[in-house]
Amino acid sequence: MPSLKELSKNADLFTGGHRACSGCAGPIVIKQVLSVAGPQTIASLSTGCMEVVSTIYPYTAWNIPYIHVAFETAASALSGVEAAYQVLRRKGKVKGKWNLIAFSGDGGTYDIGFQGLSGAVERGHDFLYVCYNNEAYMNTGIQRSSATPRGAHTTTSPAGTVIPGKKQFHKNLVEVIAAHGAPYVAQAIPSNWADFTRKVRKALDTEGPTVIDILAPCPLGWRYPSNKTIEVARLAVECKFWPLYEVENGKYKLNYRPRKEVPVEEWLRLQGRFAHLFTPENEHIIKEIQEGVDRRWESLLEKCG
Amino acid sequence: MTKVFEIRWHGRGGQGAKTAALLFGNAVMSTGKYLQAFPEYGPERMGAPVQAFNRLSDSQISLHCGIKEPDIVIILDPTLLESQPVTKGLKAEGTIIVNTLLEPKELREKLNLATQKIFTVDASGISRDLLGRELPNTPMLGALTKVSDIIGLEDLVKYAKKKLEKKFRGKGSGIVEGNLEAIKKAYNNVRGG
Amino acid sequence: MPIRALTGNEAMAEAMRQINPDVVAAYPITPATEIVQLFASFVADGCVDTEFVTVESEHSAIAACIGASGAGARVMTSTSSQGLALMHELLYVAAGLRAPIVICEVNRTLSSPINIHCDHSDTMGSREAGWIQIFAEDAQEAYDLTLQAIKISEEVLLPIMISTDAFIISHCMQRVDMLEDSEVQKFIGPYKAAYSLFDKTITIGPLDLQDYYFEHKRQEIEAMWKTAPVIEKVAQEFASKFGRSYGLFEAYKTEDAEQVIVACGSTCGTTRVVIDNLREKGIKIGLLKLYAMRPFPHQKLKEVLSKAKLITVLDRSVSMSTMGGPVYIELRSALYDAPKHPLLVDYIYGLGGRDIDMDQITDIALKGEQIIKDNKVEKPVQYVGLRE
Amino acid sequence: MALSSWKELPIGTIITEPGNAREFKTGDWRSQRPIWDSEKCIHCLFCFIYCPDSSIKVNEEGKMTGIDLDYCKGCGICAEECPKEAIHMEIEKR
Repeated sequence: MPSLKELSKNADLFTGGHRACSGCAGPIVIKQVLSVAGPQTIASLSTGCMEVVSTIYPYTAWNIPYIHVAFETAASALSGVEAAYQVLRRKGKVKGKWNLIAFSGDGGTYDIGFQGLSGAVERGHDFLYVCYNNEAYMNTGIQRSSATPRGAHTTTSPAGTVIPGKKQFHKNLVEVIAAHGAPYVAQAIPSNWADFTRKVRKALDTEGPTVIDILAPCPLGWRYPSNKTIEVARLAVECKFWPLYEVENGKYKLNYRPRKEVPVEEWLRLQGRFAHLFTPENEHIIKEIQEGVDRRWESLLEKCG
Repeated sequence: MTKVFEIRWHGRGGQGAKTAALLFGNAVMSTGKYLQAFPEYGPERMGAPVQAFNRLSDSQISLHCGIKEPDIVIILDPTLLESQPVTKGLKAEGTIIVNTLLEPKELREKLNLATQKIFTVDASGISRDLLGRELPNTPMLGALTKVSDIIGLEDLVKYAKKKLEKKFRGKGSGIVEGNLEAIKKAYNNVRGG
Repeated sequence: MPIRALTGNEAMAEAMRQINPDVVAAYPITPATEIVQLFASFVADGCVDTEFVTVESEHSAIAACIGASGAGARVMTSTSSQGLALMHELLYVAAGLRAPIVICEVNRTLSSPINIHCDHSDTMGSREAGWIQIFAEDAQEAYDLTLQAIKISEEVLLPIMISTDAFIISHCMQRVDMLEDSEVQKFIGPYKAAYSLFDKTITIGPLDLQDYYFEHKRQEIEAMWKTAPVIEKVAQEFASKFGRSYGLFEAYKTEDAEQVIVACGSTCGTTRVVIDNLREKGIKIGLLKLYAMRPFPHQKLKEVLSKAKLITVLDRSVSMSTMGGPVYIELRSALYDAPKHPLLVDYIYGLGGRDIDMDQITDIALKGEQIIKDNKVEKPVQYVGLRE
Repeated sequence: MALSSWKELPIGTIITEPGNAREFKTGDWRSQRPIWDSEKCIHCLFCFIYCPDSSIKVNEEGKMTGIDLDYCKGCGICAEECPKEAIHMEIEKR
């Protein structure tokens, strides 16, 4: 595992001067990835928060080659880059080893870009796909996605008087991608940089498509103070809502086991998007969320053996 | 053959009407002429009545519309005589060639044709004898060659040999020879006028 | 030079093989499927060096093409109809990023109702996406124009689509005079990308707001302005080397024509035969075959067409403006400031693959003679081959 | 950056100066300012790895040397995550 001192050497690959919200986890994710990947890296972004804030013409926060095509194309466009890489390397027109990394939000990953990602993983392109998952379409103003958790208020799953926030549990991306037979899939959290950077290293060292889904708290959409980003992230792991695990060639491994029992309620309480659940008529939803979290945790433990 | 010569093939999906049209067109082109060969396209599958077409000429062909008044109609499957309007648009001085056991005279009555030339050949029988399977499309090429005067038998056989050898590469020379024999036999056995 | 009997699809696939692009990302669709299949077999047999990406949709096909182009590769794909429609969003992206991608397109109508046959709705529907659009009449032209497309596109840095008519050309086998592989390579030359992710640390595809978007769009418009002479230049080079003439359009017997029929694609061939027949009867009629729909060669068309008394347009698609078909509308606009205004009439024909034959075209031409006599167009937009 | 004519811009909307977002100072978004106490700092670099705005200055020896206020948006994550309370936030006085 590289030390933070080593990681700090690549600090300028994603520069300041980008226009993400104060306290946004997205740039933290990008920085942690690039600190491991280094300068011989090409980034493919889908339309979304990180694309919008980092490349407002004529400025770019990227100190590595970068391409953005459209919302649903982080993986498909990178498939093309990878194909070009293979053929141009064969022809001696491209030298050295390059890391190819897609960055996309949960909208571009779980939803609109899902087909492109599925296709790219099935074809076996050699790249790393990082989903900075802020659990809603934050770029367009906090609309629900299939990554939005049960009970959360978003502008398209509002906490109304009849329907109290999102009805469905969130999709489990890691399971879906693992089912493709991808050689390496993992779930990560920016608060555990050591675990995340190790996963990035492992993914980059793995031949073929690798996917890391990293929870990226959003102060605006989750409604918590901007200084709490890392704390909110940490608690998502502690309460087992967001377990840290990896699936390597079909083999599951739990990377972190919380030391004490933390009810999911504690994590929900930190975030304004769940505030409406803390009323007598909606308390049952918190219970259901806890049951859902427990169920998924038990199932994960079983898979991890 | 100075004008554009038009042929319509009738068969059932899987009988090789399209393959025959392509092969015939190619063989004609190998003698320095121009061709078009195209199938009729629809959602039809194996067994459905299908059509394929040829346009042939000494000079470049720029017509791209469908063929409505063919010079020659070729029927690969006699059962189509009842179910399909096989003589539709056939020119008054045109020719029809049918894979059948019927005599040309019987066929003239059956199809109610007055002026057209009618030829018959037992292509199914020939292919069963020589290929052990019912593949009427290659013998019909022989009949067409005899009747149409577009290409000589030697040129046709020469091209067909080249094409079939490529197609059946590694499957022994028997099948190629069988096909070529079928072409020649149909050439010699086609009757009518 | 090798002479082959090829369908339109085979001719395009052969052109792709000889071009030997770095990357092809494609998804099969009727009636362009064979192009993809044949190319796959070239890859499987080691006839090309291409990295072939078997994407899961046309949207991903064009996305991968854009990615590969951004990474410095020479890129081609093929599609038709719904496939082109699915690409629609990214056609604009490719043009805006100035990615010289070539699409071998087969003109098929768009759903609904679903239909696999020819008309020009798909290609015409993409006419404002910033792509150069060239219509081929037959397999020979599809082959020749695909080779020219590479040069045109790479010089002006705009993507290009070469199209043939579904089934009528895509599946019609005809004689095609091919070039030797080495001649093709010599003609197209080696590829040098204008920019590449592997060459320099660049950002491709940033957010471009009110302060710059307009300027970048203006650059794209300028590139399209510069395309017409490049199409002609490449055509001249092709003609001088290989003897077959192309360009923005072909003017056939238009010099003294009182009536000029304007069309694109396979119908031009049938129309040419009709014109020969009518000329024998002393009727002064000509054909203008439009190769380039984008850029629309309005300046040159004005010169050639304003001498005629009547322009008869055959449109194989419609514009929902209710003003006729796209070729007619644009031509009418092009002639607005011409020194002399010919009469104009539009015939919408062949939607969903309905055949148009010599009799129908002859009828249109003879009606045109009457229009010239009356010096009056009663109904400017009409339908041919439609049950009223 | 002066606004250029369309004739002068690189084609295809390409940005050819990597990392030039540095020219765009986001420091004036800040309503709170982090104050770093070098005495308390143990150079664990947690502030560095958690800073969203590349505002933690680290030298070649891997030592924290201060905060780049040109870009710091004042989110306060550094102060929150510092294990030694070596950073605290103060209301920005302008």
